Amino acid sequence: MIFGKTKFNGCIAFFMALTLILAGCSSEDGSSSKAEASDKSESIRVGLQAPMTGDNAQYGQDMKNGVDLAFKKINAEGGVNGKKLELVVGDDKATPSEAVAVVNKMIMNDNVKAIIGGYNSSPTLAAQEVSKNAKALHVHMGASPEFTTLDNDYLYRIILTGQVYVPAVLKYMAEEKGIKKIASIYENTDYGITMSDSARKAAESVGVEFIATETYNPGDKNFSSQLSKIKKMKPDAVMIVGLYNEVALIAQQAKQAGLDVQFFSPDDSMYSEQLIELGGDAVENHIFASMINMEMDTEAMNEFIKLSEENNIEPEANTAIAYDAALALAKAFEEGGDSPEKVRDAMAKIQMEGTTGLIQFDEDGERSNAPMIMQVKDQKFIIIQE
Amino acid sequence: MNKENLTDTAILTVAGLSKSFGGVKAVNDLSFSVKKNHIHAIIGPNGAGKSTLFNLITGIIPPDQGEVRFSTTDITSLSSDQIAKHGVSRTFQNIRLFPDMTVSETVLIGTYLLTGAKLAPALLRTKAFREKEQAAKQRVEEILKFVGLWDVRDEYAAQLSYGNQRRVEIARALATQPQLLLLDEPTAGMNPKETKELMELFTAVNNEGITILIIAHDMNLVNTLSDHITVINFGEKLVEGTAEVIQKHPAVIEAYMGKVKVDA
Amino acid sequence: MIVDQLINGIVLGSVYALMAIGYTMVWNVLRFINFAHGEVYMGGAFVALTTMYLGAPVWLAYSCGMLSGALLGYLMEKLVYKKMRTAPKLNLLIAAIGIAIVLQNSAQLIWGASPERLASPFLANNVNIGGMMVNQHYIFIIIVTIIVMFLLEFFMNRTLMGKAVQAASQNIQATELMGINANKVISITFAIGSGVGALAGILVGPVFLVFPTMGVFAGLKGFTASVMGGMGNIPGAMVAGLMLGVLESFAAGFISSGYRDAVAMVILLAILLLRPQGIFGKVVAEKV
Amino acid sequence: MEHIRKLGYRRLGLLIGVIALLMIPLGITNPYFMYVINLILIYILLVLGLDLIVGYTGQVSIGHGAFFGIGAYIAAIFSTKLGLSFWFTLPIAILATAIIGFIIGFIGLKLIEEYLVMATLAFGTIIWLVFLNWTDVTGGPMGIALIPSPPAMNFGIFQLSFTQYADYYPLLLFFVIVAIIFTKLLINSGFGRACTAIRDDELAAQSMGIPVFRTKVVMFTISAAYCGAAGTLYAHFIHVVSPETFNFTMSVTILTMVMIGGQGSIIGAVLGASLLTIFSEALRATPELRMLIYGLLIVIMMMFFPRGIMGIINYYRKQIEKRALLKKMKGAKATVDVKKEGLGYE
Amino acid sequence: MLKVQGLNTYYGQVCAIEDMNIHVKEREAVSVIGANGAGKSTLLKSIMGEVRPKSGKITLSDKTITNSRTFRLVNHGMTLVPEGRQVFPYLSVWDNLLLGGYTLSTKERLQMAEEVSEPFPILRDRKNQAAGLLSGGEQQMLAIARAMMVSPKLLLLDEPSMGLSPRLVYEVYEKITELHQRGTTILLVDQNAEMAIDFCDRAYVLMAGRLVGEGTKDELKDTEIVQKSYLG
Repeated sequence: MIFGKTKFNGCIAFFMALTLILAGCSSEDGSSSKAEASDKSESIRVGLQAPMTGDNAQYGQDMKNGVDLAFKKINAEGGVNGKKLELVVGDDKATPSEAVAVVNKMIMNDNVKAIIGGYNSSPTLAAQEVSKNAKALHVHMGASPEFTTLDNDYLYRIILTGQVYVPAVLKYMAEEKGIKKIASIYENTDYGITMSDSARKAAESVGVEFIATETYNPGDKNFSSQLSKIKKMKPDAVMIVGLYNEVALIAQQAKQAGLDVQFFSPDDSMYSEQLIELGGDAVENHIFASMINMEMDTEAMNEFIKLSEENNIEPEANTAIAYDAALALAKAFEEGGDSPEKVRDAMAKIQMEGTTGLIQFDEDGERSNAPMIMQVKDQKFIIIQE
Repeated sequence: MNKENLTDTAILTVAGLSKSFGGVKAVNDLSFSVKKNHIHAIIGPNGAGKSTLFNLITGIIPPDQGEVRFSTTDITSLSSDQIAKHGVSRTFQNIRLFPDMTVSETVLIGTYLLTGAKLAPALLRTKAFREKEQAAKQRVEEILKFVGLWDVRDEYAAQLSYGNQRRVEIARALATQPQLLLLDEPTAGMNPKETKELMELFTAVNNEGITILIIAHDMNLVNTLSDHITVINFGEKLVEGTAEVIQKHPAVIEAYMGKVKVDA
Repeated sequence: MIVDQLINGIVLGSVYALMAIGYTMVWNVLRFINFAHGEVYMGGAFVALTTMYLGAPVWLAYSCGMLSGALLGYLMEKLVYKKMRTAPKLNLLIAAIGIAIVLQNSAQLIWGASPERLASPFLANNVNIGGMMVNQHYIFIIIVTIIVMFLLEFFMNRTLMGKAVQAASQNIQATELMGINANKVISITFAIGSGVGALAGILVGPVFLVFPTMGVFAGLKGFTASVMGGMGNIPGAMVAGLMLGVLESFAAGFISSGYRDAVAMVILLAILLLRPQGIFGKVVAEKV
Repeated sequence: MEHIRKLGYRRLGLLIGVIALLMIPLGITNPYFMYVINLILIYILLVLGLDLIVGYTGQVSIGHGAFFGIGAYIAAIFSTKLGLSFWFTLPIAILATAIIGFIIGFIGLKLIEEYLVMATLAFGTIIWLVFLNWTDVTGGPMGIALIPSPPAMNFGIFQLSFTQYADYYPLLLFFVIVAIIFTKLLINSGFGRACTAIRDDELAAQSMGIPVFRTKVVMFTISAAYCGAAGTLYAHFIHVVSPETFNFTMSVTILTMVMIGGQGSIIGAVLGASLLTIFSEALRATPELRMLIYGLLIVIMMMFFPRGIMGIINYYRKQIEKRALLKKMKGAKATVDVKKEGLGYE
Repeated sequence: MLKVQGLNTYYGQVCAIEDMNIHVKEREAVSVIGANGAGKSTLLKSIMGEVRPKSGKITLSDKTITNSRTFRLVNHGMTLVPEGRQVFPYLSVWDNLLLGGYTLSTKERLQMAEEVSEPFPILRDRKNQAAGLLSGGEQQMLAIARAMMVSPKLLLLDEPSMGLSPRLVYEVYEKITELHQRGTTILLVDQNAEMAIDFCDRAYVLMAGRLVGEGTKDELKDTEIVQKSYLG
């Protein structure tokens, strides 16, 4: 008989065996990581928490490309204090629970010292607790504003918040385009809700009115019902809060449904060649606020473009932003050395030029650059207001 | 055993029972009654509606019309588990055993009505529960010894010989402590030796005070065992009576042997 | 608004109908739910996309997509399901789900996760129908669906091959006794059903984009529609698909867009409980 | 006498086993492994629960992820919005999932085979959509974060403060052991036997006086309650719940664990949950290939080992037993051909 | 024409047929009789390739056909009218017939359908009715006619009298006799021993999976073994 008389005994036997195996692995791993820490020679591991599979996979891929470029550049220049940077990729599938699982694994098992990501707000919110307990820097691209209330000194946001983007774009719409009645359609996530709430707050001060608000769930591809409802309200403009796939689709379907008004978005989530490729004519004239301009002639941007051409990578906005995050992180490590606290302090005081302009954080870990207003014209992104 | 004193009351009464499938009448206005402690046989050609009749009696399919009474209770519209509760148990034409169970486990299922299925006592393992379990195991042992399967109690029921599989089925049915046992072609596919042994078993069961309603093809079996015979064909009752009456009845010969050869 | 939603619903419904017809064909012969059908829908669309990238004209790309969908279904049957004829339904179900996972992730490896738009010669134009502007591609979808339905209906009920398919669904052994190679019949039916599924994906590609996970919900909906229409009933699947599409659009338009998908599931539950033979199915009493 | 001694040894063995299991955290220094083991324990609860209905009663459900979710969401809502502690959310969640399980079972279990599959699928999807869209209560796609840990426990010698994964382990282990004992008691009672009879032959079971529908519904209810308990543990362990966790994929994952471990077996449940969790965690290193390999594994298991790992083990066990028997009989003609029995359904 | 040598067939562990040896000569009518469960149907299913025999050899016109797929055998000119008729209940009577001639060309098929339905006027009357709605006897006629579509050299019949009234049994046997007289070789299995023996040239008696008797019609008619087998 392979197992004991009772099934319970069998269970115990199996579990013991399992433990022995895991204990074996863990002691091995534990010792090697300890050795690594004391040795100071090998490398610094950084984790990327981003959606690598599922509906959001391309955003994760963009981010990975950006971080890869940055690490390549730094490692080619000799690394951080002589140590190479090493990327560990963790797929959070854009869901909070997977994010927790994967950040757990990266920090506890793969021994990463900092996390870049996530892309989406909710997974980041869930995962930051893990990194906070482990005192690992967490530089994310989520949009949710609640992060400032978390009391997490290790959490930094490389992008702007909705509270910066939204008033800027609404002001432009009201002042330059004379828009009065706005309908909005937003993704029913932390990101969408935050943007939408900010927009409603900002609306009064700039004298516009939201006459219809529709939502959709992440992954939806059919917006015809929402658009029909919006069409009935006859708005002057429609605000689309979403990622580029959805923005392109919504614009397309709006055109098919005969809804022909000015479209705009609060932030640069859709700033990607992909938007134009998918949206075609439908996204022409689309307006949005952005913190980055891929055509900008700055040293950092030129270097980034050169690097991405060398590595045969599409220079996307998300790629550039993730690239910035990685560079900032490397700088913090360079100044902070081995102590997590020192690295954190270095990050708090950081001042450097990135593709997104001056990278610096306030005491909440937020950036405070002024956004520009961009528009799609002739299948190209152009700046219409600095 | 003195049967005559006990046979006055009908234990099962079927009145005007009808059932059709897609326009074909499987059982048509059938009436008969089974007397207590009898061995009552039902014979008829293949497809005459005998198995359908059993399914109607045990509530597996609902009748279109008619009534089934068990002693004095109307069991027509009851579900088969409720009918079993009243004391009617059965075996199936194609032996239906539980494929993953040993002989004693299978028979233990039959004691369900004895042990009940109260959850709380089972989880707390109360004294009453353990006593009941003990009683059930006792009963299984008795039955297995009675039908002669005690030696193979730990073997998988489905791996036994055909004859023993049938015994398991009968043992399982007996474990429910039935008053009426319905046997659907219990000797089909058996060799003469197995048939003979099973016949002995039926007599023994009957001697325990259990009424038996049996479907059979084997005229030898029917003639030796049964106190009363009902012949059906096309779902209708053709004749009924004792073995002697039936054997000589021209309608039976026609229906059963398939050809009018009364003169011969 | 009502007319808007109605048109949305009919377009959506046509696609569901095509999916449902595919499911129904498979159900017809094997009586099991091919959970990987949604992935055939996705695969067909991707192949059409690739063929178009390689410079093939639209009609050729669409046909290639359909054929590869059919091939995918055929291979699925040949390599997995055929080996599992005697297996319990539950094992078959899980295997189908496994295949779906494999196909979805292979697609991501091959084509990447980013959604792509399939080109359509009709997408750019709107047609004026009684004052309503309707996109030409939508009309194309509806026409193709109707044609496919009639073709399959003709195949199933007017050709001997179709009769053989029906026979195989009723009794495989007796079908072999007719000198019919039942395995071949099943394979062909599987291929046809899958081809129709791929066609649905191709038609949807220009509107809702092509991406690896596109088949998941479409599969569920098509499957719901096929249950609604009565499993195995082709015109039933067609009508049920359209009904489902319209009901969903109305629910999304007048109740809440978030619960759009719940409508299909509630309908599915209601049908299963109240009319498991489907709206258009007939109850046939069989001898127990 | 011998019997009693045997029993005594068995008890002693169990005691040592449990103590040894409790020592596991001391042997594992990597908290991630502790995390994985805890996850396995939660999955074992789920698989045990689903196995009650799939393995022991023969009814298929691909909606059990929803019960898991209901348990988790109830824990999340009651603890974050009302401030109830784990020890209050647990009974509430168990009760609530049991009630919902009862209702669903009552509605759905009249259906058979593939129709039941579809119905549970529909139910699971509806519940998932409710999680996703009832934003006021469930937080919509964002889910609910910052779910508190269970209150610290003090046992004199050692404390469980629930700040580390190792602290959760004894708690989760306790529930798994309770669940295993509960399952054993359940399946070794008249009720459990009735369920197995229903699984093997519904008609025959009914003819034995077993109320088939009622038995199925009760078992479904208990099965849902297991998942509810697992959900509560999950919510307080991971500290965040979101709808995607409890969608169709989760239902399929649990069912796959049941199938791969081997239906109707407690060891099978433990094996299925452990191996699949470890497998999927191990594959995290290759996110792109992870699900692909996972899917392939499922297909191959279902095609070639339809009775799961327990099927393989039982096969070899039987073979060993038979060989022993043959040796005993020495020269006597072998009555059963081992190969004939195969690994699977034939 | 047909030869079965040393055939053993098992259902799992249960032996259904043990060491069976039978043969059928050209233009002969052979019956196999025996009680329920004696292995008669299994014998036919083994010959027809529906059940895989464990060992043994089956030859048809000197060609080995053991383990051949059913549909191939049909194309070799042997077909079976299965137990319980097994018409396709949801297809029309005429479709059932046409399917019987699946391997023929369209023209031949229609011609054959007319031809085989000639002796069965009822089938023509109910051409468009679903076959499941026919009565048992009519279904039996349909099943036989359907099998005749391919003009088989050897026709196997499994329990053609099952569930039929005596008059219908008579009719069915009349039709079979007619087919035989037209030159079809027939191997028939029936519980109704009397009819089966009356009809055949030669018969085999089966009991519990074994061959227990063999002989011509007259030899067998009054033997005890036959009396026994048809009475139980």
